[in-house]
Amino acid sequence: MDLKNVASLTFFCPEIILSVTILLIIALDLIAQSRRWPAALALIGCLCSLIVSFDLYSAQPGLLFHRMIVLDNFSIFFKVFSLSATILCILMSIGSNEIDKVHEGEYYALLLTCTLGMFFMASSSNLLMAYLSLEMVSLGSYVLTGFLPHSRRSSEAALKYLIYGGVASGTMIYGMSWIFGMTGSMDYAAIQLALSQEGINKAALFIAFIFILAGFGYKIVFFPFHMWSPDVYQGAPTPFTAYLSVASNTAGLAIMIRFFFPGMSKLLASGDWTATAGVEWPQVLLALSMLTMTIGNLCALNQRNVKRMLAYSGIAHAGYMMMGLAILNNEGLAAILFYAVVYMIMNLGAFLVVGMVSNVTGDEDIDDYRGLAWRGATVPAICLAIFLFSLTGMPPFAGFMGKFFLFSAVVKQGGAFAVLAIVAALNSVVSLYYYAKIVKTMFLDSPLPEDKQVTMAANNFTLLLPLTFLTILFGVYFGPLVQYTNYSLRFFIK
Amino acid sequence: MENPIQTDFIRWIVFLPLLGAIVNGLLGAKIQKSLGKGAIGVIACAPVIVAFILAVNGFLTLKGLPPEKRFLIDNLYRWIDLGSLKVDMAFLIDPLSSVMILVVTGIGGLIHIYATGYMHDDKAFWRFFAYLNLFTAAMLTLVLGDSLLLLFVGWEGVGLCSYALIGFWYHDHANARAGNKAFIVNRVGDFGFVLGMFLLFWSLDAQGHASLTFREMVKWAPSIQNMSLWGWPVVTVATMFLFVGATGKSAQIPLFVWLPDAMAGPTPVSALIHAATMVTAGVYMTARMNVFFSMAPATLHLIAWVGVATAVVAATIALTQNDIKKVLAYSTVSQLGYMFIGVGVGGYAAAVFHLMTHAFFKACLFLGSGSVIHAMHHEQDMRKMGGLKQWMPITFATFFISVLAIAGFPPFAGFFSKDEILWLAFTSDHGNKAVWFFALCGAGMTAFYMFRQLFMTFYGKCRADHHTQEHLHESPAVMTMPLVVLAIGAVFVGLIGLPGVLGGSQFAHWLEPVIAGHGESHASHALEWGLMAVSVSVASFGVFVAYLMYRKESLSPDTFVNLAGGVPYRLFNAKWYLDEIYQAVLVEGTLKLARFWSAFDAYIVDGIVNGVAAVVRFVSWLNGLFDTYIIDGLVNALANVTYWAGNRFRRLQTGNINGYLYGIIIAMAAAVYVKIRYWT
Amino acid sequence: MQNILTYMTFIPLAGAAMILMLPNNAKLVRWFSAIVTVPPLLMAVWLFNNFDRTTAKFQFVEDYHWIPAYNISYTMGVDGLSISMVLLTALLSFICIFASFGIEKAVKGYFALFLMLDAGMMGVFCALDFFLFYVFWEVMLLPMYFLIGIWGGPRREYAAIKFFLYTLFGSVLMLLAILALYFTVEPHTFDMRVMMAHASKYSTAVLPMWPFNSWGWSFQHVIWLALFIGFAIKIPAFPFHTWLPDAHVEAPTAISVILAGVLLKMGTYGILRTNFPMLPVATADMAYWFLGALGAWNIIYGALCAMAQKDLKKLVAYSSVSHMGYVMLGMASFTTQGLNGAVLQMFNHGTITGMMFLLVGVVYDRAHHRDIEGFGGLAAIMPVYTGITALAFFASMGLPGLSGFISEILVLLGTWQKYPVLTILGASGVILTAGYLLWTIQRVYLGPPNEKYLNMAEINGREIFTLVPLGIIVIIVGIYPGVVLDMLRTTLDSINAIVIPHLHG
Amino acid sequence: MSPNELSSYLTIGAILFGLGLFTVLTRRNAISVLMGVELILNSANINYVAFSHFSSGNSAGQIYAIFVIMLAAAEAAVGLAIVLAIFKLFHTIDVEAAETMKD
Repeated sequence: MDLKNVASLTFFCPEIILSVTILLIIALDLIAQSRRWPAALALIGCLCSLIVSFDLYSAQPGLLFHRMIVLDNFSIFFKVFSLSATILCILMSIGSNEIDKVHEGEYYALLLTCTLGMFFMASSSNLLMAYLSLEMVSLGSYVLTGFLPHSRRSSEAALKYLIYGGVASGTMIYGMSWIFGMTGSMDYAAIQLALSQEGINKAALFIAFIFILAGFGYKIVFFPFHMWSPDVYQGAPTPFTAYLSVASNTAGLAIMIRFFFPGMSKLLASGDWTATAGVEWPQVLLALSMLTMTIGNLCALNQRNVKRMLAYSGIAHAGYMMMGLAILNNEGLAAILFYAVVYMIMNLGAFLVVGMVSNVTGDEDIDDYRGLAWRGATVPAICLAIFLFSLTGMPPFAGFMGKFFLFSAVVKQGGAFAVLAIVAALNSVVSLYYYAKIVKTMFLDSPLPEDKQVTMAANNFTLLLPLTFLTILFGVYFGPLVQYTNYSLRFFIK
Repeated sequence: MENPIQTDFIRWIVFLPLLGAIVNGLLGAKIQKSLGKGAIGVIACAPVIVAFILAVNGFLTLKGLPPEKRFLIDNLYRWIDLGSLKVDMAFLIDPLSSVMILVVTGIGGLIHIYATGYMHDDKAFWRFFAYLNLFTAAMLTLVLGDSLLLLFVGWEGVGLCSYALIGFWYHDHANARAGNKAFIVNRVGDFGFVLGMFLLFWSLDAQGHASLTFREMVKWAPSIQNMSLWGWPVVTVATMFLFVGATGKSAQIPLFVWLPDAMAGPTPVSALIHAATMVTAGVYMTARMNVFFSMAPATLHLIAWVGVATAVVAATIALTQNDIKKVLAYSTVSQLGYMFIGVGVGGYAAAVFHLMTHAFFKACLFLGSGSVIHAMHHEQDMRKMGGLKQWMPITFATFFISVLAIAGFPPFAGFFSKDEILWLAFTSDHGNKAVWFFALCGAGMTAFYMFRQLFMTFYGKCRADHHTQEHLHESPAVMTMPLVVLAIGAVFVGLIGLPGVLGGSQFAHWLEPVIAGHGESHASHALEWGLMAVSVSVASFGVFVAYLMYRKESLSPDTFVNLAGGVPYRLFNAKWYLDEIYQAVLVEGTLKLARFWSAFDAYIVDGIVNGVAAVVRFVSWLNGLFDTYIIDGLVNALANVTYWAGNRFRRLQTGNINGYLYGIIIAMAAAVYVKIRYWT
Repeated sequence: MQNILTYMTFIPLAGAAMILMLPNNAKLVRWFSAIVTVPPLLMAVWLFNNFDRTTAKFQFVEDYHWIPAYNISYTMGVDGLSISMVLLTALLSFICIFASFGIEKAVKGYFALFLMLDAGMMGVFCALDFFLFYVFWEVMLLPMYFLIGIWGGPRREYAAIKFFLYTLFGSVLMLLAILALYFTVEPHTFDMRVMMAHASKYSTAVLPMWPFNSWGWSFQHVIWLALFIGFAIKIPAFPFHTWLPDAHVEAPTAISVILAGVLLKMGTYGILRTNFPMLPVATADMAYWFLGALGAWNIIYGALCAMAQKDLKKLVAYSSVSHMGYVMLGMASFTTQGLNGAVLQMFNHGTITGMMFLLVGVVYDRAHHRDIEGFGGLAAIMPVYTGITALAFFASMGLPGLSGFISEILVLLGTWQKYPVLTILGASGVILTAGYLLWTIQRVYLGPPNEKYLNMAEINGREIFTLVPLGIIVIIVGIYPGVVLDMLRTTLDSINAIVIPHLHG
Repeated sequence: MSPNELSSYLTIGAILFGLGLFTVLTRRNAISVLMGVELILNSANINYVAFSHFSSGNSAGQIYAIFVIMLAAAEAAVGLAIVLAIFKLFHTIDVEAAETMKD
């Protein structure tokens, strides 16, 4: 299936619905200034889009809009994923004090724009589309990061994000221009074909690859392109930080998988992949993945700001997920998808509690968590502990299964990859230290007299408990999710 | 060998005292409160007396059987069944154990009765008898057990009870320490014992005859004759290990140091455990394993010399002691030395015979001393006694008889048994003249210090303070009756083991099914008479010297004290400084080692763990600075270069965000460099 | 009784969930938890009666698909090796609930976590699927962390996180090893029974890379070591033991009992369950140094460290290090006596050390310190207490008639055949053990009564109730060890038979 | 269609890219930094157009360049808005001033 513009629209419904929602919000925002309806509208739009996305599974996979966009299970998975993350983020935003202060119509419109961009990121099959989608998400993100009025941290974060993102994406398109020059094409399939021909300047190709990595790297947040993230995570509004930490970097992984797998490696008849000769991208990613998880974890150890700690932990998790890419097998990719889902659940859960606490204390310092369990927030404390242990990778929580699949994919590859597995395993031990530090502060420390009682709004519980439940559920009954991720791992390549 | 005869009464010999121990141990406090101490005494003594009757029954049953069938067994159940290791919970009466149980229950029973009088004023009366009964049960297990492992059970059990009884008056730390010392020193011996047991078991196993049952082990002993370990014959190594066990339990050099301290316990305990029964367990064990020991001449040689050394060293120490019980304690060590001389020269029967006679007279001596101590209000220093015979005639008489027995004057028991050992040392294949000579010297010293004790305690003027003198009295009948019985034994029991010239030993003959044909010698009668005369005259000489010093007081002890600059005296009096050496080297050494390793654990091992954590945290701290300072610093340096290149001498301009961007550039450059340098 | 093992595992878990719903009434919660531990205990008794002692096969097996895509299944079952541990777990959990009645802080949380811990422990011993095993193994950590961290002593946070990090370090290595094993067998499976049957598939060819080629190590050896480190931390084997003294000292009494009584056993259990039958070649090669020599060193090292301790609980903790050394030593012997003795020692150590920790708890509850030098003469003040203590201490010392004797003598006997020198070292530990325990008795219980504690209350009925069952077991096993050995023998002999052909010389 | 011509365009592109990087790295005025980003984007544009003209034979590169120009404008808009906010809060647009968050 290789469709022209108009014919493509049939398979473009989720995007169309989102676009309409965005426009509606903007338009209505001009007319009616109210507090609640933009969120509701955004929610409805996302839900509709979600339902329609599932409908696409019945469609035949193919390329849309003159091979700009690919429709396959992989892209549908990311549509569903991004929408789920967005929905959870909207629900979080509703309960957040920070978002109350901002102009809600714009906030939700921009949020949905980012989501729309992520749709394209996961389904682009063309360098141009890749760049456009990346920028679409980035531009929205810059604005949303700096969205808190009168917050120095927020504006500062936005500026850093903007400059960093600008340079990174500029570097990326510069690299892309070389790819284009060498292959004469923007289309992934054509690039792959051209690269496997003789006469390609491998050194130039490698340099181009490194340049492109900068753009992806800053989106996924891996070393050495991670430096913006702690500042941005700390400065951005918490619900958006949560969104950024799960949706944005996973979308980055999606675009990277698209680029490297159908674009820069070949699918063998056996179902395994082999990297295009001359560009040692698996080795580079291998090294980066180890460095990323190590540096992320090490930096997180001494953090006293919980959001910043979670930012570094997010870097480490990006490192874990990159393992799945670097080992170049389908188990690894499936593990990434699985990990992305459970990471979304547990990380959003963690940010949700962080948001709840900062609603009361106005800050995210670890001291604000002192004896949290004993000052009226026992259930959120337990939930946060579960999320954190899940992030560590302890059974019976979902995070364990995520790590389990990643590790098993690595171990299956065997040989020198054992080193990668050991590094990753030791990293999860290190990560326990800082996660447990929060748990320790919440449970083992006694609250001081000046610590405020933390009471939670009921609507927060309606989000918190399901997330906790899912974290446990996917830890003990993950079969369907595994099946779903395996099912989603079908690329349309032509 | 025929199968032993199955019976089911032997178990009760063990169980009855055990029952007494359990009843008194769990309910004793209540019984004592409600029914009085008499009830406790009955509960404690009755099982032992009944056990004695059963033991006699066993003895008579054996006697009614032809010698080769003299094995009664009582098999309760299979205790351990693992692979080739099959051990039954089974009790065995054969000629050897029949002698032992008669001694244990007989003398033990008398001591129980005696103790009801001796301990009458103690509040923890019930506890004492619970321990004492438990001890009896353990000792009976030791001698009745039909396998080496069961023997070891009793072996450890008596050690435990000995510990408990030495530290019976635990309010005083010294007593508790003495108990500890006894236990731990014994553990050192046990360590050797188990290794010997393992070695024998696996050697037999290698020959396909794995067993720990005595009868089986003895049967297959020849099969391991030619095996070797570490360049030694297996039997030699194994018997050496076993002998290490014996040195612990039977207080031989180098492990005898605990026994004198063990006198901290109540005197009946000293009599029962530290004279008559437990300390002789080592002798019993070697006799039990005599087949193996006989296969290991090197071990026997060692045993003989250790025995001699112990006999002489302990005797020299005994010469100088003033504590009435300490003298007896060292005398016990010395006498145990004689028993091991007997073993060492291959005279197992003689050793067991001496064990038995010694049980009588030494128990009598201890109980006599207990009677004295009782009368003297727990005064034990002989220098504060004297002339006691006028107040305590029965005690004196029995004590005197026992002293004659231990000094080796015919026709008292000690004469026959000790002389048998000396005779064997002189004549047997394993013996030699040097051993005999030193043993003879020891015998002379024995006579001296025993009479010294007798004179200091019962003769002369009473040196006790006025108050004590007023209350001096003969002990009650419950205490003197056992003394009389034991004294009678000390007189006559020797007659069952007459020397060859007088018709040969009934006793050795009785033991023959177990200890067959060892230690016999075929020297002339004239030599035998001659040696008897020598030993009696040496003993007489010892008595004469003691008489001169402590009765007539015409010869001052100081003559000897100052001999050779007083060095020997000080050496003897300080127990050859062995306690001090052990304390300094072994105890302190172990403690130092413990403290060292503990510190090692706390600082090094744990330090490494914490160190790893610290390093990780340090690295992370560095990393935290990484973003702020390192990258920045690097960046600043790089910026300098950039500026210099652009001829722009300005102040450094890089801010944080610029630094981040440098990260990108550096990383990409590095990747490209690596690629070009290493991959192509 | 179908699915009895599942019931034993999940009844406590269900109980934990129900406790959270109970009203906040301490008394109610305590008794409810006590009642929850009764059914598993009764089932354990039932298992004991119905266990077939003549076969080495797994019994009461439950096998359900869990994640078919990865061949992960929910498989439970017991054999002679695990049954003793299951019994021990059920018993100690029951007892420790009563030992925890003194807990005042956050009672609901404590008992809920305790029951979760109970479920995790039971699961570890019943699981036959390696994945399931790992899940239970890790599940135990969380409640343990909180139980030490919230209800522990002054340095509880340090102890809890140390315990947690240590164990996690071991278990991630174990996870990697499990995965490596999983991918080696075709079709991939986590079923331990299949893995054991495929033991020969695990390569024994020397790995070509440094440093393994210089050591002659194969895939089996590397995996063996990875698993071993995971288990050795739990045992705890030198030098991975340093979490233990801290954890014990800080943990509340009942948790110390569980820690020493059950958790430590998991290390040796795991080695016997996985290393031995799955990696027999490596086991044969590595046993001498990693089990035998290390075990002997553990015995002596633990005993010496115990001797130098000033804290009563720390002393008992180090005595655990020493006693677990016997288990390792026995395992290394590959004789039926040594192996059976080792597992019997696991059981005995659980009961004896359990008693010892309970006893330390008794005196700590009254004096609020555990300084050995700070007592003295307790025998006169608390005679019953001292009597029970003596029983426990003497059992720990290995005195005959008590259970410790049988296992120690079996271990040493079994080891002698293979390693006389190690046996001599191990047996010398017996002397040291007597040394530090007697010295402790002397300092704490004997001597003139301490004026400060003249009015100290005698041990009460509840405390006696927690101690007596253990004491009875200690005596019964000492007199009739067959009660445990009969269950072990067949299984252990079959495990041993897997390794023996690979032993050299 | 001589390759020399192509390479001269590429050289210009590379120089421009270097200048852009140099600018973002050394300037501390936020506006200047943003201009550096624009330079980087435009260096890519030159490449695209040159490649499109000389080697690919289709107009994809030129289209790409147009999109980049458009996005550069959008980015500039967003960037200037943020810089404005920074100026309001910090009263300076020096990027070094905005350093309240670090480890």
